[in-house]
Amino acid sequence: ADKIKVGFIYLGPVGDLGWTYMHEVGRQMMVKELGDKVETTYLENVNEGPDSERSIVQLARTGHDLIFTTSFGYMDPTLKVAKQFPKIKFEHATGFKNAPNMGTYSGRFYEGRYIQGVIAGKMSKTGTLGYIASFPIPEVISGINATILGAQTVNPNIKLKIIWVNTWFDPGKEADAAKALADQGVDVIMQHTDSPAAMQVAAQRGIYAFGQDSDMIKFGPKTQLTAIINNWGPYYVKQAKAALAGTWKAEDTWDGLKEKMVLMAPYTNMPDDVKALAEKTEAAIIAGELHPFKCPVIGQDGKAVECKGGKNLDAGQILGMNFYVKGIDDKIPGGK
Amino acid sequence: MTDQGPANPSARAPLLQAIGITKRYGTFLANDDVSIDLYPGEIHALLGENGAGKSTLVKTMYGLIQPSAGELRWLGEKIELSGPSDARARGIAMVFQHFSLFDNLTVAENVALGLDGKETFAAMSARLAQVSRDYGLPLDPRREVWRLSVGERQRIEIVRALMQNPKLLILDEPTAVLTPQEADLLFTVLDRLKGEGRALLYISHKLDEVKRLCDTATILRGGKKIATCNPRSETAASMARMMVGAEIGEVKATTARAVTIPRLLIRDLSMAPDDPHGTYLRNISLEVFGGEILGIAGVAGNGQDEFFSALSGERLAPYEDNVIIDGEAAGNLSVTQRRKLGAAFVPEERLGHGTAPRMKLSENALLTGHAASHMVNHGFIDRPATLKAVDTTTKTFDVRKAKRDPEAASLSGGNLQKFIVGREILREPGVLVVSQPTWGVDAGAAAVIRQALVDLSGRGSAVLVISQDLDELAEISDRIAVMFHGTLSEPVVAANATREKLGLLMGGAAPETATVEEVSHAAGA
Amino acid sequence: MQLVLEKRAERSAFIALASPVLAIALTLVTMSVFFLILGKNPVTALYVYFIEPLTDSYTLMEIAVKASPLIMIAIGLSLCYLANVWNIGAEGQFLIGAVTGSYLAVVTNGTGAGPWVLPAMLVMGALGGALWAMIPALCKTRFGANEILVSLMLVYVADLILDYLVRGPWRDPKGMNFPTTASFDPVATVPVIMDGGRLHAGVILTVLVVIAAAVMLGRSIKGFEIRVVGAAPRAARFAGFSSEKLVIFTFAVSGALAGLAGIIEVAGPVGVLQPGISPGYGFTAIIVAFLGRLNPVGILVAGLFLALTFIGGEGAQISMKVPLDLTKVFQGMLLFYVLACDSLILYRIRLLTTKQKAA
Amino acid sequence: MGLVEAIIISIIAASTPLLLAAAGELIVERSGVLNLGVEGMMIMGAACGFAGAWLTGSTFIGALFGIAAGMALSFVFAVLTLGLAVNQVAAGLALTILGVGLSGLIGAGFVGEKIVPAPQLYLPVLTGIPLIGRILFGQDGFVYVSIALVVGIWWFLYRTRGGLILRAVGDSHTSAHALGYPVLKIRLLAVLFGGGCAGLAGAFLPLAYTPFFIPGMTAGRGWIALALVVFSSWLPGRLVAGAYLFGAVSILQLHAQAFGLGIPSQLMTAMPYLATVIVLVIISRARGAAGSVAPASLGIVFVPDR
Ligand SMILES: Nc1ncnc2c1ncn2[C@@H]1O[C@H](COP(=O)(O)OP(=O)(O)OP(=O)(O)O)[C@@H](O)[C@H]1O
Ligand SMILES: Nc1ncnc2c1ncn2[C@@H]1O[C@H](COP(=O)(O)OP(=O)(O)OP(=O)(O)O)[C@@H](O)[C@H]1O
Ligand SMILES: [Mg+2]
Ligand SMILES: [Mg+2]
Repeated sequence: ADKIKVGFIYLGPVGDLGWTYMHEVGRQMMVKELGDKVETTYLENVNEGPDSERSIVQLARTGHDLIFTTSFGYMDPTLKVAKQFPKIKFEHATGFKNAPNMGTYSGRFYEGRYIQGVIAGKMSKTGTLGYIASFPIPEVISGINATILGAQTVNPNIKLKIIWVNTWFDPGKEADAAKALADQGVDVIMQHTDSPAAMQVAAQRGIYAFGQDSDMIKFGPKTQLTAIINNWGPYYVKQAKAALAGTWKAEDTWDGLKEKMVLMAPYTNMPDDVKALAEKTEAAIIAGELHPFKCPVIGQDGKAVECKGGKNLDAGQILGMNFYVKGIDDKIPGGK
Repeated sequence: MTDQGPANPSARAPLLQAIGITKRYGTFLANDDVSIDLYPGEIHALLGENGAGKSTLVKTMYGLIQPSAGELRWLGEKIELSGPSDARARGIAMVFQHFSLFDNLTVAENVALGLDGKETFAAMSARLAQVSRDYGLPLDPRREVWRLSVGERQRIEIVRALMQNPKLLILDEPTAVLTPQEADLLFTVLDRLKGEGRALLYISHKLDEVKRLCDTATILRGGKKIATCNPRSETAASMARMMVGAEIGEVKATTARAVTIPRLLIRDLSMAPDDPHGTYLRNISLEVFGGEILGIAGVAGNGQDEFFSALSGERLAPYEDNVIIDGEAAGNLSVTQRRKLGAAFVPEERLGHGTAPRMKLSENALLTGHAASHMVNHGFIDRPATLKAVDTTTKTFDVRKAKRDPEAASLSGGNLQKFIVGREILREPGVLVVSQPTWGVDAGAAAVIRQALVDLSGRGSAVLVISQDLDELAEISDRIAVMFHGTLSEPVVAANATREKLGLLMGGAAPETATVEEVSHAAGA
Repeated sequence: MQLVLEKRAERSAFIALASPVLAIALTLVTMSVFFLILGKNPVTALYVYFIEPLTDSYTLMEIAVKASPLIMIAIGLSLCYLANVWNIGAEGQFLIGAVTGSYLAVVTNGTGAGPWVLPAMLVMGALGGALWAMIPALCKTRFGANEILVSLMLVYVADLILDYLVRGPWRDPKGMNFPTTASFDPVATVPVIMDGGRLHAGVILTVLVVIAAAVMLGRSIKGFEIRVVGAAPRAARFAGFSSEKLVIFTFAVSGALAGLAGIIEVAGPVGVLQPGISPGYGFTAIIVAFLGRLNPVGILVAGLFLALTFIGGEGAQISMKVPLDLTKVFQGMLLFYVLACDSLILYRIRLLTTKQKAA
Repeated sequence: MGLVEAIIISIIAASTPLLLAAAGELIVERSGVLNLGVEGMMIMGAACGFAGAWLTGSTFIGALFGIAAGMALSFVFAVLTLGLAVNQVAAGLALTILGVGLSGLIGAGFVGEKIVPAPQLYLPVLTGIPLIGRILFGQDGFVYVSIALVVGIWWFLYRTRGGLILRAVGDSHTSAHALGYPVLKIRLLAVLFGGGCAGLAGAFLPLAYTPFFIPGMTAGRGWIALALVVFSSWLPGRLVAGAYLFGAVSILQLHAQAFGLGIPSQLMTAMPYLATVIVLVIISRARGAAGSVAPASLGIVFVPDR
């Protein structure tokens, strides 16, 4: 084909500054790179319940050749629609079900978390890090674990205070959580929620923070140490090109720093030795020399977790992670 | 009472003249070319049936509504009132038919709201104390209105009007809620105001009161002015004729009024009110016989409402034998069950209690008819049956309305009352409890209703009439008891019950000892 | 100049019919103005919003699927509102119904249970919704607590209960620990009744509910009771109707219908219990109830119409690239116009100039 | 800065938007009008407030924009409910939908932009006082405005004739009308005032709390404000207590988590809502004997006779 239509289903508004926003940035990159060859459409604020299936069908029925559904909750509907429209190509982000015409893609964000852990462990004077967590799903839990594992490499006694805010997005509440952490003596804040609110609180308090989803340096020029950037653009370009060339295949893509689906924002506001250490860690991960979940991974009970991946935990263990590692003095909400 | 005869109007200049006042609501003329002159030092009565346009006319004079045509002249000069405060600024004060008070505010705050706020609150409070002392209308300025009796509330309205030092005072049915003694007290005040050279405009349905008090009377019928006359040279009957436009029949006692067995029994009923402003009922016992009408007199707010709802079953009595209907212990039965026993009830409030105002008459027939008639089959409504009930009531009780099945609110007060009373009487109840059957109803309609009650009792039913209108009770009751502060006096045979005697009982005093002043004070407390 | 309302002696039957037409016309005009400002052709835009979805069977079915829960919830709410009971927590009742109904689907998952599961789920869903609605109802009747606020607060609580369950105890063991139950078995799924779309048996239930409500309100003594209690509470008490019992009754019915809608939605179009199963149905249904003037047939029409605007709004996002927020603005506006025009049923409007005012 | 002091400062900040919006709604409801559209007016205040501050670079002008936006939206509500006697519950809900949609449209262009947050007061000596210094003398303007607003409202309601008239209108619109008070005009002013307060409350979020704009950033605070008005039984003093209590519960639950108390986070998040329900029940019950304290005309449409 010399021209394709590409559709996107977004969970939030395009202006959420977080998850959806970064997919939107990726879409725009695709438009820029491929110009006339693609026509793109998005549906925003699509609820993960009953509406998503229809929205996907609507895109399928209006001549879209390639459809990206960008939230975990769209998994089953995407699968269902993919079966109905075997000629159309579907890509579902962060899920685990696939079909001949439905691939999945996600980022190995825990790699970035690990680096953040290393940096935080170095930068924290109080030895206590703060973590603003959204919902206790595996991705968030693996992020927490990667963080503390990274931090433990530079400070074995590092402590982590976790606050679950039960929202991806409520700037006020995120800010409140950041304040609570800061008030309790945390001097580096990391977050797995979407808004830059925590960054701004950290800036006011003169402590450090990491950006989430995108580079948030604008909101904390003296505060941001680095940020994990969800860099979907290259992937979107690649898949669209494949669709144009007729070479598209349903695959399960789980890319990290190496493939640049996860990017680290510039390392800022830290001494050179820390910066060097961070860069070294990043390079090691990219080179495959270092894996954040290298066996043995010790659970909270002090016993090593079964090592299904040989040297590391395997993909299933990471994608379905449901335990804290040793060093975290807390319980997973709702966990047993 | 003053001995001074009616002033000669032509000798002095009128204070306020209404000339050709017309007020149109849609296509309906509430006032139709009405003219009236009010003179200083004179009490002018405004008479007419319900809906004749009395309140409409005085609201126009108070600037509350704007006339569609016609003009007002103040001391001969044309004026346009932009609103009540404009009227107040000129010296016009008004006591409303339906209280214009604020229940959750204090007496002083209520009074302040009726003034124009040119003085400080403290100065106003001081003057309030002064005025109420001067005119013998005691009030506690710090109490909230909801704690007060109806009489006291009326007092606030009057004191508030007096504090404006008005040149013209308009009173819209001020005595409807007062005991005879309280009313006498008010008349003294009014005479004094007249003596001070103020003009008074006085609306009342009680013609003997008007004859006693007023110098001039203007009579409205259907929005039009019928006549201006001197009430002292008219009889109550002649004025009533002018108001209604026809002779009013005397209520005829039915011959077969054989008093039989007690059909409604109340035994030692004591009950707490369900709202904090209510009255406790204390040890009420009463027998109402088949074939008799028993009247319950008393000033509003002495427990009549609570008594009515205990009888109707809107509130359940503490014990099942507190209320016995035709031999069945009904104290714990619901309204519907009591209706099924053959009881019927007519509450005081026509709109919102006796009927749902925005519903059709047929639906309002169903309101009480669903219990014990054939309007409901297996939970479903029989529409034709409800319509038939409306038609029968309309015919039997001469209910006048624009179409077959209009909304209740569109009927005039008197016609709606005829409908409600008729709705219940046509069910031929063995026991009928009716509260204020002719409250604010014009003479013609009142006569129809009273006759129907007498006829019902003549057919052997027990009828309990709760009323504030002593004349009404005297006219139709066989026995009368008085309700005061939640207790009920021993019934006396109507023929032996003088106004004086009942009045004292209504004030809560033993008839031999109390003086009029003490009684009216007690009634307000 | 001043706007003055005059009460009509009787409600105007003509305006009752004309008002929705007028309201929709005004909305269309306003929308056109918006589109002109945005530089889009208003005719095309209105076509995309209101006509296009009606031209094909898939979108027609989707309109029914989308409207179905809205209508079912709104019917229940209309009973409340007619009785002057202000349940605005249908969203929470919807969620709890989904939760209690899903319980059976979760415990029978993969056990090969028989076809009794779905009917039992529907019953459990309705019961769950009704019980959840009992909280504000009892708080009101027992303590006099304002039901608007209690029912609203419970929406957040219901949301968190659902959240807790699907992230904890009910999480699909094979689901990589994602916050969702296992996909429901076929015996726990509302069947689709037409090929090529999602039109499911729940839609039939909704139609039955509409018919039942219309019969009840129009013909039965219970419906009369509801209307009297709402229109004239004292008269209702005098008629022997207990407003307290009616608070319980209307909350129970509306909670049950919301709960039923919830479990149908989960067992039907969604197929699993997970967070985010409701795109605000409970709140949108309030609007449907008012748009439909608290009348069952009106609600049916209003629900379908609102569903049309949702689906048309999606169409507009796809083919005209207008933002979703615009659809919300239109919905808010539509409701305003309908409410405003409806006030003409009871009132006549006159404009007074300053001069007339004085006269 | 000690932990207690820090927590108090966070609580004050978290409570301020609630207090601002609720104070306005208190006046609205005192006049007898129930405007459920607070959330919609707040989010409009947030969008327009941010737009104003971003365009002019001034927090103050931003706040004015927010106030104006809230008022504009409340004016629409007033036209419907006062001018056309429309059901207030329905109109309020519609207002919220409209506000959310409009704010999304208006705010779309400002997402990702950044402004300088509202400055905090700094008085050389006073702010430095240990413990109370920052709490009393180190807040941003919104906090002081919110306190002044409630004090002003108290003074207005109970010490001025205007306040007396407002209470009277809410108590009985028929009586107020009979005495010649322009009921609808007074209510219009009250509704506009409430709209302005809600707009200001909304503007507080992007101007002071989290200095950027995102659609939907009010995240349900308007509904909480409504609950607070009832919670306070329409008394300004209790409103302050209620707002701070609510702020305290939501902040303290975060601290409890950070201390690792191990309570389910869903339960923690549900706490403020459950607390509101419980308090509502308690006050309604206590009030039972003394009669309702709600303005007697609340939510009832009024159409004056002329
Ligand atoms: N706002 C209104 N709209 C329509 N009709 C009205 C309005 N106000 C009064 N009316 C009608 O005008 C007529 C005159 O009413 P008004 O209150 O003046 O009577 P009234 O003589 O004071 O009667 P009552 O003795 O019952 O107090 C009545 O038929 C009434 O229904
Ligand atoms: N000028 C005024 N006009 C009308 N009402 C007023 C005026 N000033 C105050 N009020 C109202 O009167 C009430 C009491 O006011 P204020 O506190 O001044 O009275 P007070 O007699 O001095 O009482 P206290 O002794 O308790 O202070 C309040 O409800 C207030 O709203
Ligand atoms: Mg009158
Ligand atoms: Mg004082």
